[in-house]
Amino acid sequence: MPETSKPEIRKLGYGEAVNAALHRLMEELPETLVYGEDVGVPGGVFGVTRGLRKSFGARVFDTPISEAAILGSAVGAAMMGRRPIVEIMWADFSLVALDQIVNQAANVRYVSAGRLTAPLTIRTQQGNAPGACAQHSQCLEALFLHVPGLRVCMPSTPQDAYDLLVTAVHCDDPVLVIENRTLYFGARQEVTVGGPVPPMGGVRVRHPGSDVTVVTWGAMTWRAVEAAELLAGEGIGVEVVETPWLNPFDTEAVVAAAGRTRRLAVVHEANVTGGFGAEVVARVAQAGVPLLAPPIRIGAPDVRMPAAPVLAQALLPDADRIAGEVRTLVRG
Amino acid sequence: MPETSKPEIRKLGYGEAVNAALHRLMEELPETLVYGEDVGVPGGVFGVTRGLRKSFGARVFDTPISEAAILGSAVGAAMMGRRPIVEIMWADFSLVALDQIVNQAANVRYVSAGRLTAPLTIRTQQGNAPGACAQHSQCLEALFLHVPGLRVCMPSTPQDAYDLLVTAVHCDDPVLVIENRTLYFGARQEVTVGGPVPPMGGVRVRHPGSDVTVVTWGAMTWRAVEAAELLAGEGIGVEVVETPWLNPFDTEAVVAAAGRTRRLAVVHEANVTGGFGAEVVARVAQAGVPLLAPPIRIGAPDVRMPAAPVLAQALLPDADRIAGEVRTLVRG
Amino acid sequence: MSERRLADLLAMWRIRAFEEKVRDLRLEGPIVGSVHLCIGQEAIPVGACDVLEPEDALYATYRGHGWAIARGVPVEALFAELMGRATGVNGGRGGSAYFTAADHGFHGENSIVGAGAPIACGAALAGRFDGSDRAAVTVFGDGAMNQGAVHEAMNFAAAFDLPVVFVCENNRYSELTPIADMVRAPRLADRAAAYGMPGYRIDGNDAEAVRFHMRDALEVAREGGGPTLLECMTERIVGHYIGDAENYRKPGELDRIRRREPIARLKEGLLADGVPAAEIDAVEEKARGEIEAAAAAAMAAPYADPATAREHLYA
Amino acid sequence: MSERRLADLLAMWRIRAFEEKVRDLRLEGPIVGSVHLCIGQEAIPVGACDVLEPEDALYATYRGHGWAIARGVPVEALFAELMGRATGVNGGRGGSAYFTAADHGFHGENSIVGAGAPIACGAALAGRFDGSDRAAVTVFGDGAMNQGAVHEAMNFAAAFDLPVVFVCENNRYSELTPIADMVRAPRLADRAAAYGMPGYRIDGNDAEAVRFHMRDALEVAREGGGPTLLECMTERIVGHYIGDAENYRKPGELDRIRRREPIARLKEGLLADGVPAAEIDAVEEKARGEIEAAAAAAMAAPYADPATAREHLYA
Ligand SMILES: Cc1ncc(C[n+]2csc(CCOP(=O)(O)OP(=O)(O)O)c2C)c(N)n1
Ligand SMILES: Cc1ncc(C[n+]2csc(CCOP(=O)(O)OP(=O)(O)O)c2C)c(N)n1
Ligand SMILES: [Mg+2]
Ligand SMILES: [Mg+2]
Repeated sequence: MPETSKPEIRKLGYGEAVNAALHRLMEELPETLVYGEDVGVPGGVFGVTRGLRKSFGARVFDTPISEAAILGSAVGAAMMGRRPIVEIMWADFSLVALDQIVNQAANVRYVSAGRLTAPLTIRTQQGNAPGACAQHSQCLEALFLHVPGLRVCMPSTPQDAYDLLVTAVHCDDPVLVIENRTLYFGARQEVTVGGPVPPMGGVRVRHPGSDVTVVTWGAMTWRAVEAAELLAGEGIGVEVVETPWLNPFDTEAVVAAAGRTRRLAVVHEANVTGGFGAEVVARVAQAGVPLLAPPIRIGAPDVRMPAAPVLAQALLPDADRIAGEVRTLVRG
Repeated sequence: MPETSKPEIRKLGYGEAVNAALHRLMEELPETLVYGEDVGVPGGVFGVTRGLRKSFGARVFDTPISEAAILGSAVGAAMMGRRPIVEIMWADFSLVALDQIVNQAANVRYVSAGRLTAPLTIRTQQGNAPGACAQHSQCLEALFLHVPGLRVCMPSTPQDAYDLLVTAVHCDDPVLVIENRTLYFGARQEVTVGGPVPPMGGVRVRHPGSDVTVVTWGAMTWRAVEAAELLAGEGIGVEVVETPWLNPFDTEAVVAAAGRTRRLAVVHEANVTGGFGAEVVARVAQAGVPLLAPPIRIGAPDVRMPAAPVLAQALLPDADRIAGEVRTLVRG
Repeated sequence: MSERRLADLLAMWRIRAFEEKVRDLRLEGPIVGSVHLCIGQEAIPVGACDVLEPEDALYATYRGHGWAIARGVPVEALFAELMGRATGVNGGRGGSAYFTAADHGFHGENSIVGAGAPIACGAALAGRFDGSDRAAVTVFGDGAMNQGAVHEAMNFAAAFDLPVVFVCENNRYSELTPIADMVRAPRLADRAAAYGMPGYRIDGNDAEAVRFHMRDALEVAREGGGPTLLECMTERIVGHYIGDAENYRKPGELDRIRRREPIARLKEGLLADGVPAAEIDAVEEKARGEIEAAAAAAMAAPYADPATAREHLYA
Repeated sequence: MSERRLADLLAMWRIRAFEEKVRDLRLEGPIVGSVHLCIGQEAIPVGACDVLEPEDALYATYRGHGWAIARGVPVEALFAELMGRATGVNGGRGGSAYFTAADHGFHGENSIVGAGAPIACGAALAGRFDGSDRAAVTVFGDGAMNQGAVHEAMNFAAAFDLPVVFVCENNRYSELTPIADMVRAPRLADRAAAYGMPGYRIDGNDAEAVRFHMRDALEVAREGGGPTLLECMTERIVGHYIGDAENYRKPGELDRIRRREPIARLKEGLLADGVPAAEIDAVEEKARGEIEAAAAAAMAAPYADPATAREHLYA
């Protein structure tokens, strides 16, 4: 990581933290570009790229509704020494052009034996928000996590929204930063900006506890913490371990945590089958951690996401459901 | 399943069995259509659709190199009462148009609450063959297996190539049939054609044994059987359980098998992280099967696939590597 | 003549009153989530659907409320869908951006830009084999013209002479970005030539013009002449979605749009032709009455039952 | 004048001799897997690469051996790549369909139809910011014109005036299917108009014609005039891939192709201009000698080391 500006503490929401990171990156890395649909003049449909066009001119621009062109051009520009930061407005839309991520970006370094690289960052956001339809609600991290050659992270706090993006853009490989639109306008928090950021990887213990380990990521982190708080009142100690980096994944920390509490639940918003929760459970199982009870996975059931909030709520994990399943895991 | 023609036994290779199933389906279901790139007049780049155009005329046709149009039109035709059987020449190419499978086909029934359906069948093939490049070698089943609303199978024998396709096309939901091109020209075997076919789901025990259960699918089935034969010579009994249907997945049979041998290895050609092996391990762990040793997963390591056979061989699971890892699992 | 125009006026008012009510309900709470209104664009669905046959298939976008209404989907069921009621066209599963009502020849909205175009090709293809005389219509915006799937669909339809009408609602913006900045050749209808199919840029704020071109395109299509692209010039009077601050508007832009918008224009024309103002105003009143009643009925319906949320994934 | 044509002849022979040797090695065993030869299409890379600058970026397809050679990538390293040797341009990781050699301005083959087009746009975009005068060239077949990514790339390049030359090698077949059956308007160059960019259908079997149009397109591009589409008419004399039974050929088709193919045509022209037959034949001999030596050297190199197979996934 090159020289950084002086650290400073600011009160920022999640979306503002992303914006602050983008401003910093555009300043400290002249090879960065920011583009995507509506990210330039309008400043993004969630306002996250606001002000960048004004400050950085032609390095920030709007594109046609052409995800293959956005992603493909980012691969090409990255191969040529730029560091594009492109936005795919919803993770669901990446599916119209997944080829450029999987068959193109992820292959560049490996197939050229390191002679070419593709240091692009793809910012997107995902998940359900009340009223969103099935085509705007998916959590697709598991798809990307099966692709060697990509890095993937999912920040859940303003600080991580800032730090992870800085790390991602400095990374010399393609990185997918999956944000969550329900967090963009959350409460402002103190965020250290401008200084060095933590290295890629690692976990965040969001709630202490010694009876059970809950591994989670993304916006679900805060549902899990709520559940932990509920259960704390009942005398059940839930350790909530957030893994903001999913690739690289800190298997060691997760295995150690499960080994300490000897109970494991994995929580994610994505539907369970084939979700990354399976990978976490498999790694813990493979590590031979002696558990007191079989591990569980909590996620959306294997259905599509209905638009009606009353239906979606019946499917998405919330604090009550998490607490209920974790309680059963601990108490039997 | 409607009335079928009289069963008959024929000696068929895997590709020929697919062809026989297509002929049967075109005959018994007038609403079927077969199309895709080069599948009509040329009869397919692997010859699998040979003769269909001649026999069924306009119901079989070649298309532009437009995967979104192929898949999207299949969704539309299926919504309108046709039963399209479309080919995506390589699973890797589905990534240019995954939207039509995930955001479109998979949603039709659920979002319309059953008023519309999308009974299309997507035939594709995948995996590495000697010399194939990174863009023609991927095993992508895990991506599709994370998508509620799709059915997915991977036949490994001429009989299953026939049976599974018949079941897929009769199914009223979108089904992905993932074939394997290294099997197309394998030895001819006796195949029962024309009669009723087994229902969707289930497992095939390909090798008996009581020391360890190996769960596998696709072409890897035969590497696992080779390994089982090797280990049988050493006194290690390996039960090879193939799961040709991955959605629906016969969890019960797999859990029961793992419970019998109390050791589990999952073998697939796809890279390990985020592969469907994780799901299998997670389901067995979650079922609380008391294993004598931690379960293992055998697959390609998390890298891209190099073209040079000498490099690819170092990555792909083969009988020796499977036998080695399973031996260690059993003997410690 | 003025009878048809009064009918058009009523059809357009129905859509506009619906959309205005939807906006209120969205701002007041009963509707949640992202909603894209078609206020200002009503003449296109009204003109086009008038000449569709029941067996024709129609594929719209998230901005498709007007198309559903023009196709005859009961507005009560649409309101119910928007409010997550069991009586919604999709029982609450679709929401604003993903209506379907196949029993009314409305094969659905789609909230992936461009994705409906290849699907419409399939519906047209099916018509080749099922003995119907079906044509398929796919609707999308100006921005969608830059999406790969639309390109593939146009070539597919043209190469195979499929009876598809590609309706591009050019409202000059793709979300918040002017289409003029995203293409070099701003007359999108001219792209049809690339596929060897006819393309027309037409007045999308005139239901009669849309009706003529749609009828013509459908006739050609049904006779085996293949697809047509209709670029319908229009403008939305509202934001891209409810809540859009519309910072991208130039000074005076909305005033100009309001002068040209289809309902104002049609009313003016009717007045000029001597139709009494009271008669014209009664049309609006009638539509608003229907819409209010439908909204109230929808609101009284029970919510979708959460216990059913897992049903209908597979056969 | 005949000097340049003799140089073209040598450059074309180098490609053809390479491809013929590759075919032999594929049939004999040292090369495995799917291989797509460009025999018959040599004039396009030879004419085009002659006017490229070192900093220009070139993106080809699986049928890209000729482009790599014309760009100056050492043939020994290409043979080595095809035979999985450590000395291959990609150390054996790319294979026939996925060569890259960035140090020679060859940014790679691609075996996903159409995928190189948006990538080339990115290389051109990068040139806006790195102070270079870079243009980017993307090569693809007639069939690729129906792929969404190519459409998106053409619009992207045109909308942003990017210095990209889109080279369509129209060899009349997409794999085994005639392009004429897959489009309604068979002059693919005309599609350029859809994007507001110039498009030319040119003689792709004449290196001089390709050179002229490429130079012109590059000049316009570097002056900020944006992209050009060049539809280069050509034909392959061989199958789509080694092993293709070519059942789709019409009677006499290959004879006709052989009469028009670029090397035969150029030889004829040189003879007619009085260049001695011996001098012409010597060119072939020289090329074949080089190629044989390179193949032998490649064959003598060590295989890629399996112990390295996991390297270079991440930084
Ligand atoms: C593939 C895809 N990319 C991006 C989006 C986000 N998005 C939704 S509407 C829209 C603008 C569409 O503009 P246009 O096609 O002109 O239609 P309009 O909204 O103006 O009717 C965009 C970019 C999407 N839904 N799907
Ligand atoms: C997205 C995608 N679809 C299909 C294929 C399979 N495929 C490989 S080459 C080819 C034909 C391409 O034809 P054309 O573009 O004319 O190029 P040519 O081979 O004639 O040079 C096809 C369909 C692919 N590689 N990628
Ligand atoms: Mg628009
Ligand atoms: Mg071709």
